[in-house]
Amino acid sequence: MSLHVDGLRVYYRSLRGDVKAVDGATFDIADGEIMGLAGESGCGKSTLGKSLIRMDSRMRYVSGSVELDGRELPVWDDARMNEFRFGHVSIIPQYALSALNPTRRIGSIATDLLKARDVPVDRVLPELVRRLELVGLSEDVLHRFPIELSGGMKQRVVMVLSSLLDPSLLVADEVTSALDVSTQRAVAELLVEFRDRGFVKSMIVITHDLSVLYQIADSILVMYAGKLAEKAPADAVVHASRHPYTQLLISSLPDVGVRYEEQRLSGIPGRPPSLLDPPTGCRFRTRCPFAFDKCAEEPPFEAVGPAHAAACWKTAA
Amino acid sequence: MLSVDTCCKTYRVGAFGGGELLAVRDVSFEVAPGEVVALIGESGSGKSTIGKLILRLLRVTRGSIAFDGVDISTLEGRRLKEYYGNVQGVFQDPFSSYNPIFKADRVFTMLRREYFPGLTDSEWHAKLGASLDAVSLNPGDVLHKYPHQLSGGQLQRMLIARALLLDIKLLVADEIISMLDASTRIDVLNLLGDLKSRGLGILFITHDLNLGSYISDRTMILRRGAVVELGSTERVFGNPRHPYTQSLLASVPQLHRRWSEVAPSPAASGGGGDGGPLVMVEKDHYAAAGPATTVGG
Amino acid sequence: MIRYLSRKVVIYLVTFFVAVTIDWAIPRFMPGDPIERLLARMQAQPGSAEILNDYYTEAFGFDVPLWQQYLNFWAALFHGDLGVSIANFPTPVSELIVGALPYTLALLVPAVLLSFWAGNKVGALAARRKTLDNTVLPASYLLTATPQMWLGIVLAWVFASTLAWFPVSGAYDFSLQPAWTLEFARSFLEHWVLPFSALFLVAFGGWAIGMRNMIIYELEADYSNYLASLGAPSRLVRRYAYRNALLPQITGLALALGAVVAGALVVEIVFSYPGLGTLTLNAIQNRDYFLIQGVFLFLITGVLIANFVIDIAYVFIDPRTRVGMQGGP
Amino acid sequence: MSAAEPRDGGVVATGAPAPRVEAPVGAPGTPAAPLTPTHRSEFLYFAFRNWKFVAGAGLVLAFLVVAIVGPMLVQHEPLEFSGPTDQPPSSEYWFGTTSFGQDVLSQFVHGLRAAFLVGAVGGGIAWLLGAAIGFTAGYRGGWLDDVLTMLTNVVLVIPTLAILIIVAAYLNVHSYATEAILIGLTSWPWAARAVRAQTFSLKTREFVDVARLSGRSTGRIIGSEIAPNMSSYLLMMFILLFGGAILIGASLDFLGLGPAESVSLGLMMNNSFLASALLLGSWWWFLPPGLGIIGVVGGLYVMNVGLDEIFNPRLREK
Repeated sequence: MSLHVDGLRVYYRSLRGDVKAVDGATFDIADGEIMGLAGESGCGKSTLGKSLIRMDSRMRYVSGSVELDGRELPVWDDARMNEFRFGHVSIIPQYALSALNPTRRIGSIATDLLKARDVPVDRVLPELVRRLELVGLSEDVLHRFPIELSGGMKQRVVMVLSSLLDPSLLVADEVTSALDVSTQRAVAELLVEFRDRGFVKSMIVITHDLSVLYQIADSILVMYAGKLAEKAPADAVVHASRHPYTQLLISSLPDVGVRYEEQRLSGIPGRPPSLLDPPTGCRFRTRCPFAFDKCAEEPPFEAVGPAHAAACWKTAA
Repeated sequence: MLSVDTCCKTYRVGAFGGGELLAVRDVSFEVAPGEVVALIGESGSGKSTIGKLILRLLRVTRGSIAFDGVDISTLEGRRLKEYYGNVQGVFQDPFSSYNPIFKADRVFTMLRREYFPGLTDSEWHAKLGASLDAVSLNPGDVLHKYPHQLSGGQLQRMLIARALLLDIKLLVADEIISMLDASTRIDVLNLLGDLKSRGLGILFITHDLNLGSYISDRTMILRRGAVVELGSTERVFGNPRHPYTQSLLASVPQLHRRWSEVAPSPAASGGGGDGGPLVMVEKDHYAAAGPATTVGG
Repeated sequence: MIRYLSRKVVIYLVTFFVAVTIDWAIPRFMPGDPIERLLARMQAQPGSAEILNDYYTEAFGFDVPLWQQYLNFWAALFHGDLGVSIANFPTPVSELIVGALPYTLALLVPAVLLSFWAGNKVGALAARRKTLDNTVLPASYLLTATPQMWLGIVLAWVFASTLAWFPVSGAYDFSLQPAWTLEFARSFLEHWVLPFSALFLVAFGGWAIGMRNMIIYELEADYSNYLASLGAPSRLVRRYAYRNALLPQITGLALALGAVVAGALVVEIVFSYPGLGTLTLNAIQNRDYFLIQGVFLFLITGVLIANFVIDIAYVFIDPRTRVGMQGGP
Repeated sequence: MSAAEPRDGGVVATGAPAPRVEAPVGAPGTPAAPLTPTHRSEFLYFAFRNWKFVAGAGLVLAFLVVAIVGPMLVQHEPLEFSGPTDQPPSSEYWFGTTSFGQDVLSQFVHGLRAAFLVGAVGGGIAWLLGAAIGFTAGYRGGWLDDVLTMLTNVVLVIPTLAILIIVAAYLNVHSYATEAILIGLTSWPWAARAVRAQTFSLKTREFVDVARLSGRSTGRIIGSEIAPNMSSYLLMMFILLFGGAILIGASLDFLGLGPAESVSLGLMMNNSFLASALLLGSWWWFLPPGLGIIGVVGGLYVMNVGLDEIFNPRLREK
């Protein structure tokens, strides 16, 4: 029982035409697996995450299928998706710090939502209180307004609310990036605890910060310019990656103690291609040091090792 | 070169400015010529305020800031312009640092009109070309373009090039790479490293410990407006003495080490004294005195 | 919290003080002498002109030094003495105002409240239904651009003089006297409908437009998207968005009061409705300065009080302001 | 999302046109999308496809032409007793005549011209005051901001028509210029408050700091850095003030406080009312002035909405 995505294509309508944000994504997530979804800004990771729950007004489903626990998720049909939202698939949004209605108390937001989803409030409310205490918030939070809470507290309330009905897939979109280092570790470790306690069967953690994913994710999927570059267990991605983009990305991240004089790190020259009319073949071709004529043809995203897939002619050969 | 002496800054907050927020509390430090000092602190720690105070975008409530011995709060008009000839700033959001109405290279022409009115066109283009080259940007790619047609990395480097036009002595870099992608971030850092080796003093303000440690000679850790640890980067990162620094280092995600291998840090915000006086714990390494500060060897 | 309220009280006291000062200053600093213009209007014979002149100089208090006049003015104000009306001598101004007030309120209060309620409801609907958006909205723009007095004239022409469904002027049949009888009430309502609808329609347009834009803005907000992502039915999302969109409308209500009051004045004149409007028009025509100033002061105080009440009520309705004051964590 | 999506500015929850004469509801918070050249070509592309903008602008232009050309073409002077009384519209008198035998068409076109004058001067003064006070209070901050905000709140709360009635009664307004100046002096507060809010948000933008670091003076910074970013909003604000001034002017004239010796739409309404035209059923006398005002002011408001949608695509998608 798990998530299976096959050839998913989701484009964005913009003033100058369709931005091909997710251009054919195929991957699986096993039960209990926390998959990190990493990539630089504009690579389509957020679009991929959001499309599994709710397409906002400018997103357009093109093709592909999504299967969750054996049942097909009608991602293209906003109305039919409602049945799956909150119960089976849920999201901690990128804008979590402003996701709560500023003029309502936290408690009434929760009860309104539960009643509207005709969930028995009296059965679920004690569980909500228990989970709030679990994440370090007292029951009194229910009587407070969002403006009275700090960033970290709001983040935790949204995490608890989104996962309240034990969805089998939880998408956490940039949960740590708006927080300070200290609260960042606490919140990230809470995600793992939610999985360990079975509140959530499987999880997609979207972030541009690979070092956070290395701490909490079982596997990491790296995206580049709307395409999947590589998916592998966290250790393999960091220490034994098979895709040039991932390797360059990892090598450009300084750790504490790395000094400019001793070890000169290098970035990746150039810029990601525009997704309005993306180039044919491998999209990293223009910036890749190993590029050769075969790269003019788009490399398939296929297995290159145990639970390790990559889209590059070099590794596949 | 730059010396900050027990500086304080309070903001008026609340309805009708009743309440007061103490953003910076008795901060003192120096920046020697050609030295890179990293100013590290979480949001709300007052690090940006210190940057703005040095750039005279804000006025000090108490204490003083001196550049080459001259108290900058007294500078007005022409002398302030001279000061800006020696000290310049680059800010966090590349897209907010450019007026979206105009082309990106207007930041250069603005400078030319104020500082180099006498220069002929050819002399100006030569000078501009040199500073763009210093930041490894090719004029053809970046001139006569609108901000949204350029990448964050290019825009930030143009701002640095702008500062170099004035052959400044001190650059205040306030979170200049936190909005950039990892791949382009490191190039800008390396650029700062090159400039340092050519004698430019840099005050590198960031919340990211990894970046701070990469290029700085000395590091200062800030918490709620007060300095909790100050010293050479190796010592502060290698042998942190203040509990707040220790908890930061424990919780910052690293690629070579998992959190599970490190004892969970005490709740960082609560731990440690609150801005006690700085005490020398070892050569060129100071920490705010407090119950949990390990002063010993 | 208390500091916020006291600050509000200070602002309103200052505003009242400034308004009274303006009211006091205008006759004394305007070019030309009001008394001469007054006497000219009365074509008084030379003999009686001096007597009248002395009387009015004393009545205006021009004979004492300026600051003395100012203090007398305030002293009189506190005794509720707004001076004596020149045209309908010797009835005091305050009596005339109290007589006219109920009629103005009978028009104004329902017009303001009903137009606010209906305008916001229709505006919210228009944000949802394209058909409504393309019919009611453009109509609202034209409505809000319509001078109220003109709409009053057109309504009177169509419904009163041509179709004769409603009487043309006055607040009740000439044969009747104001009394709590059913007959008087019926006649009062008949006279009330046209002026009320003139005021109602114009104000309605404004609220509908404001709400339509506000609610679209709120429906795009993060909290609406989050609710929708958790599968909340659009009923709940819209209820939250409507409530939050209503808040700026309430501040808008306070600001628009002055305009609606002005509208009521002119509409009353069209229907010669015996409210403050007609009183003001007569005062202007007769150069009855005390009456004009009295009505002006009354309007200002009324609008100030209404604004103050709305401001205070707003603090309780919108938690963000209340919490903002304590500075939150 | 990706670079293809231009990073334009925030959302303008522009207060829709003034519900009545005073302040529009919900004065705007964040600045409208700034107008850069690539946006300018885009602006033209969208402007002429937005029917509200085209309809509104067309209507206003039509009335403007009538206001300019009309008085030259009309044979009779507006107040001249030139023909038979109470004539319905005929080939000779297109708009018919009043009960004093005056040519309604001539009164209408002269009244329209007066309306545009009052709108331009009154709206213009209010716009200048609003922008100046808004920029100074927003940019300067500190005690100056408190004083100006206090002044704005005071004038905002006082019903300005009541003041105008008193001032006009005493001053015995002689010309449209004085009436327009009076209107301008009393209808600027909501504009000042909106400009102040936007200046506050723009002031914290980093390009202002970069300008200060380049040694630019405060005035230059407001002029060349902050104001251009609000150009779209400042334009819309002027349109609202222009319409508002016309409406206030009409009310004043209707109360008989406008200049007596010439004619205005408000005065036409007043004269037709005093002559109980509605009872006599001479609709051709009192309908045109109202329709004229609705046409001009309504056209301005609809044009303004079109502009709002062009500058701020979020409202357009609905």
